[in-house]
Amino acid sequence: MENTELHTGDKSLKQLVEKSVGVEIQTCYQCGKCTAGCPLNEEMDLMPNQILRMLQAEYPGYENEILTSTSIWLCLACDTCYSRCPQEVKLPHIMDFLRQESVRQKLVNPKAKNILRFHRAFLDEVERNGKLNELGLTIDYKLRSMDLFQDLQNAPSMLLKGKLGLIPHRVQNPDEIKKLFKKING
Amino acid sequence: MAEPFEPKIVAFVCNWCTYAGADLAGTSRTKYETNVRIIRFPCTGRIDFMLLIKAFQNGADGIIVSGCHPNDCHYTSGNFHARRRWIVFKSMLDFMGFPTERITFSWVSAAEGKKWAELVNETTDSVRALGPFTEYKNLDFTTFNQMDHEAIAR
Amino acid sequence: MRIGYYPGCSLQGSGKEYSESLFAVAEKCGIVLEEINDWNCCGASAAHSLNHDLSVALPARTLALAEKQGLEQILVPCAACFGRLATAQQELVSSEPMRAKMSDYLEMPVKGTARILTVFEFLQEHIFPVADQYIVNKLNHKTACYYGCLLSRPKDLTRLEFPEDPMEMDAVMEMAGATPIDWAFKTECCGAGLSVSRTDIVAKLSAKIVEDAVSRGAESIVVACPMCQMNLDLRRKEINKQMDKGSDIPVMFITQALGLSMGLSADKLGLNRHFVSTGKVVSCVGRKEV
Amino acid sequence: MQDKAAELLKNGTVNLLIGFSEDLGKRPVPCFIETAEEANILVFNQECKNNLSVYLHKKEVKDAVKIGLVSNIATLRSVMQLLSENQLWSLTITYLTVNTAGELVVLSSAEELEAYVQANFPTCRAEDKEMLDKLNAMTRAERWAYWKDQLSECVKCYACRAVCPMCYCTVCTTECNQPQWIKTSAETSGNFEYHTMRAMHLGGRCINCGECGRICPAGIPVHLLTAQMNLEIEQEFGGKTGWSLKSEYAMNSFKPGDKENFIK
Amino acid sequence: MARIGVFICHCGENISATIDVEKVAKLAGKLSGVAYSVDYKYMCSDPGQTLIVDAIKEHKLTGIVVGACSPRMHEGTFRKAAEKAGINPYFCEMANIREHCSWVHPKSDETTRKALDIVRTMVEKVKNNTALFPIKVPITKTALVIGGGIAGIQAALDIANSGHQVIMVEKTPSIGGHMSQLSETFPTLDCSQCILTPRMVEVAQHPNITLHTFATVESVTGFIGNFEVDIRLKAKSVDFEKCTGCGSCWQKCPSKKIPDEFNAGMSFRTAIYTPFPQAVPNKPVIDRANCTWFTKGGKCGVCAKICPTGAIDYNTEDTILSVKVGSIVTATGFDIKHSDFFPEYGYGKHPDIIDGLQFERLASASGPTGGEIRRPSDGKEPETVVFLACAGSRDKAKGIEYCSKICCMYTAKHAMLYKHKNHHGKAHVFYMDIRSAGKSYDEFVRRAIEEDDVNYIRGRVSKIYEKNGKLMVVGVDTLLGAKPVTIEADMVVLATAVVANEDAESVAQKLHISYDKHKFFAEAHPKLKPVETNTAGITLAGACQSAKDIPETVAQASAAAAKTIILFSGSELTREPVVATVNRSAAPVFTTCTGCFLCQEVCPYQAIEREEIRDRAGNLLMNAAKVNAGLCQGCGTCVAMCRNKSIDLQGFSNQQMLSEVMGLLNEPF
Repeated sequence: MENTELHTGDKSLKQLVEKSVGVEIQTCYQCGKCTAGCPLNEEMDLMPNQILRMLQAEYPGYENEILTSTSIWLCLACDTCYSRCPQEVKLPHIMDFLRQESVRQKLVNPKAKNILRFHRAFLDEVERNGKLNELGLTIDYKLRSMDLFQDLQNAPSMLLKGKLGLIPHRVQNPDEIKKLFKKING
Repeated sequence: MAEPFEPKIVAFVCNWCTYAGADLAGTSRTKYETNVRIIRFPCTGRIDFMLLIKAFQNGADGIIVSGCHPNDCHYTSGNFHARRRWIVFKSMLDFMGFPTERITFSWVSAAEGKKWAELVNETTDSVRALGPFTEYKNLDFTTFNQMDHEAIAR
Repeated sequence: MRIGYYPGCSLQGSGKEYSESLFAVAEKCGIVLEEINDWNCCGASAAHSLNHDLSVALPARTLALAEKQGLEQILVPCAACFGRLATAQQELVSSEPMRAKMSDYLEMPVKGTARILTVFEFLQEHIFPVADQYIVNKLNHKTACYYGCLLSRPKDLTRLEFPEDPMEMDAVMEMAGATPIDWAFKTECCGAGLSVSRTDIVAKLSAKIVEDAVSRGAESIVVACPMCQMNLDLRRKEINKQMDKGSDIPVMFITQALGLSMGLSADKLGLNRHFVSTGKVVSCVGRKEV
Repeated sequence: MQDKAAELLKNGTVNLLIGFSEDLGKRPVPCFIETAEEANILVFNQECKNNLSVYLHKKEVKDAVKIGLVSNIATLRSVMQLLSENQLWSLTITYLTVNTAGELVVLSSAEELEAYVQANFPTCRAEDKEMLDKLNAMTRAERWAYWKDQLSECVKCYACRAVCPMCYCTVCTTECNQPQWIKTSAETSGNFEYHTMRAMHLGGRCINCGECGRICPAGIPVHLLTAQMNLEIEQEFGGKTGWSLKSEYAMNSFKPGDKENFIK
Repeated sequence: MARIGVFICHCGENISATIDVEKVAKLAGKLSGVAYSVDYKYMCSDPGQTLIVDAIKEHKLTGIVVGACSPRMHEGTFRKAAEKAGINPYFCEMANIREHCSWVHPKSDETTRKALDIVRTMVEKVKNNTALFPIKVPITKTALVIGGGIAGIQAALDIANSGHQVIMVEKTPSIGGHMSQLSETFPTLDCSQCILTPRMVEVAQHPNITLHTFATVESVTGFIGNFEVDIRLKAKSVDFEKCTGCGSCWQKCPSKKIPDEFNAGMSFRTAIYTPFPQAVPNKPVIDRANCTWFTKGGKCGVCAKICPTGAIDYNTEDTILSVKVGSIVTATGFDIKHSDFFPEYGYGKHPDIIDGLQFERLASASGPTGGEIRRPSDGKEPETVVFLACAGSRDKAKGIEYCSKICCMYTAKHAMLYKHKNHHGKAHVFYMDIRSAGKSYDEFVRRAIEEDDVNYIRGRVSKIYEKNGKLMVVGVDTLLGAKPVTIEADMVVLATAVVANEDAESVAQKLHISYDKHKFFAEAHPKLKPVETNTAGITLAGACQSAKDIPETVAQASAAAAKTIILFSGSELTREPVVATVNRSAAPVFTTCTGCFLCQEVCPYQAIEREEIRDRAGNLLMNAAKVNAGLCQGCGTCVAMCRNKSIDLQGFSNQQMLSEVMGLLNEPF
């Protein structure tokens, strides 16, 4: 991963974010507009502006707190915060980075595991076929998350409505995609 | 019985910032090297590069050029024009192989008496280390060969 | 001018009716869409959540293929796919190193210069000019045009004039004879990204949207994003639980609505694929002014 | 070209035409033509290197008012620079040149001139570039030695000044004697100050025609000094000499963000 | 042959303690051109000065060098002495051997040698000095005040009361500016119009003030003391001589649906109108863009029929009035950034989301609601009002990056006024920081919070939308751990940003004054010349320079007036003769200037002009640069620019500077 070589140990999380995402964390002046507009603010354990504030502070203790938060996983990258930010801080990109960082440091919050599982299942599906097959994905995900019945009841009706194909779509040469994944994941 | 080399340093300064800064150094009795001689200009924008050459030609070993910090110019933009002139002049001399480290450019405000003293000391030290500016003085002897030199010496 | 077409995965699955209706409308207006050969998944939120390079590489492959195919413009109807492709494109165009890196990953050159059309731009540029000669019905009813996030933001990608209060879909619906309402949740996020993994949250978010639309007298919600559609349609049971009194307001794709006004048949437009019946809207075809 | 020149002279568009004529096997030399009949002595070829614009400052030429100027691109470029410096205002000039395709081009207005020059803008001459790189690769001491050696040959004949279209000052600094800025005698130190002064005055104005270097009887590549200055200035502040009709002189403008890493 | 006198001062012990002053004086006496040299305990003392005066007379000295303190200290003193002795004061130079030598070096030969060097340098300079005479510029003792807001009014009155003539130009039909639109003013809550209107009347009636309303500045030429200004008097279509201001015309005018600028668009006015009841002058003009007579080609004409004095004249045209003035006070004021640029606040679509100026009108007794706070949409009394500070300010993404300075205060005032008028209402304020630095300003804000129970919420608002007749204000409380809060409001007031007038740029260009990237006019020096511009004779007053509140504006206006009065205090403007000059000589040379005018660009003061030199027959011989001594400030940047030394700087001439360098480095002994 491109981000890994950035980890020369002593760098603070803030510096890492700034280097790899190319945003100036210091430009945030804590008006809180991002939080105010965030569709998920009620669900989050750390508010977007708090995350920025903690990054600004550069206390090692905070960094753990950020990377173990559920907020970073709840962020939907809907860009509401960014499009309204008076200082044009690219929060969604920062969140992306924090997610990847949290995975890398194995700090993913248990409550967020399902979200991570879903993403993984999704990518595996893509890695397998180059395209996504919702049925495959749902089943795969269900197996990972071990809650087999939520949603599966939808599957039959979806099948009926022709929304789930049983025969998975594929790119002509799935190995090409596999190779791509291998290259990128090193 | 040669006494240690003491460089001659000429300072071209603007009236409003650096000259006043040097005054402040005086009123606050900040001690510094005696090697520097100040020439006062209304503004760094007035400082003609020819004067620097003339100074070297007449035996200066080092030169300080100093004025107001950017945006503080008494005439709003004189120092900006000066800065551009120095950029070009310096690279020009550089290209001709001139030892540009003998010229120190600086901003010293009317409040920076201390900075002025330090500037003078640093410059004096560095020029002292460089030794007398013989390269320039020797220019005119290029037509003679070493023997003639000795001849002249005798 | 040739128009490339990138369906994306969901338009082959849960969003089938979107592509069906899109093609139906295009065909009616005599427009040919050229699918990109051997396109692949854009990686969606999973990729950019877990691996930045991957989130660029996957769309980059599709873009490279499009270039190979000599397509100078590509229609990407799915909002999510559009977001990913456009973002990747931005990175490719703005950074030579990134282009080099990707060409190396993909083992084929990629410039990322093709123009990527949103479904709105497609409708405006290719359907609008010819539409009125095909529109036969008036969909006389109040409708709430729901844009969601990825088609409105960020402005520099979606190129909307008023990202906080877009009017592109409203214009289409007016053309189709419906009356778009002015409402507050046009561009709020429905949470589709978490549709499967955190259905609870998604229901809450979607509920707010449906509630506002209904409370302002909307009889249908029109969308241009398969995620939104699936959420508001498939998840309606959960959504209704979140509202004091549930609603059976149908959620249609903009292309389906347009198709109806062009007199195309309900099943050609895939209207039967919905979980919440679209009968209401179908029935208001040609109804008197509201 | 001969016909065109004759025509211009005949119909009175031009009173005096400055061009090149054959000089028995040697490089073509400048010539001044006042009647259509003489037009047949005109030549124009690769060997016509002289920058004839320098003559535009001469009184005799100024008196003729309506001038025809046979020009290579360098000449045109220097005219551009001169116009941007509010010179030549009393003249109406018709330019005769030959484009890369080998066709005769006649430019009769400043606007046409600007368009043509910008379309055919020359790059730094290869041989100069080569020489500059060589010098810049040297150590400072080596450069010092190089120029010391070169400038010691200068006899202050001021040919470089005479041939330069940009040196149009009625009184040059070298002639100012109150105070005497430049030593009149030709010692190397005086030569050094003269050439530094010259380069400083021409940097950002010189159009790199190389005439000064070509003309120097002592064979000193003085044109390299201005060429180098131009490169530096162009890199540092942008703007091209002889590119536009309005003044873009780098030395009388500034940006608040100009570099100052060299200032203490 | 120069006969220079050298006078070395001991300055008590200050110099003599470290410098062998006798030696310096002795050696200085040996320098070529030095006819007399002496040292003395206190040169600046009366006996010291007498010593100098006598020496000059006795030894027929042509110039003097005083080796003492910094010229910044006593140059003036000794120049006067020289003058007293009958030589031109500019033949006196100071050798700074105290600040630059005795005070900064230990007692040593080296220090003494340096002192001698300094003296010698100045001797060399003074040898090359020339007689200079202060520059006299005649002054037209009339001031032009551009803008009739409180800044212009204050400046005009101050200047006029000092006995000088003032011409005031105001672009709208009445003076008064933004202040006349305000309800009450912070921090005292006294009624804006009550304190302003008397001043407006005073302006109108002042014998020394000529008022031109409905007029703009067309062009400005000349320089300090001698400006020539063209003023465009816009066609009023009403003859003010005849008009009595009875008002029957605007009562009868049929086009009544024109948004009223004075009420910030919350009410309507007629096509023939006075902006507001207390307008000065209180006579109407016709707004031709909206008048049926002009739009529908000669239809209507009611006002002409109705006018008892026959003052209406549809055929009047713009006229240009040329005036000569000595100084110009720029008081063109500001504008506010209207709320329609804020997407997330509905692009200003909702009638009950208003800006600060609109609220002022709502709260004003002369406003559309007679001072009752009623919301525009349905005229109901709002029960909950939300005020948004920084609505556009400090928002580089959509608004402007700077702080508008006055919003914190007027928002507190608005909240207070609302509470005073609607006791049961609730007022909330969303803010980022409270900036209330000013005399009893913070107390004012505290009062709003403590006494009037205004709820201050620290955080920004992300979105405002309408839901069942309520405005949902979606914000956050960052002091509650970033808790999202949504307030159901009946009215929202945006403290929109203060911005420069849209015509600011063109005004600046007409006046040749510089402006910053936000189009606010630039002062000559941020600290020491906050009122002057870098064009001598033009001063700034009020918000045209940057966002300001009333006290600041008035203070600056008086300062600008003071600058003007100082300028007018003498019959001529006397300036130090340290100015640049372009050499001139007899025909056929005329000057060595080649007329390349590359110097023009570097002059910060537009002091370099183009002179056309012609022969008797009037044929243009050459163009040459010419320095306008009235504008030149003597920085000398042009001198260093000039390739062939055709421009020189008096007092710091090439000859002088070079002689200094030579003299400094060539030690005779």
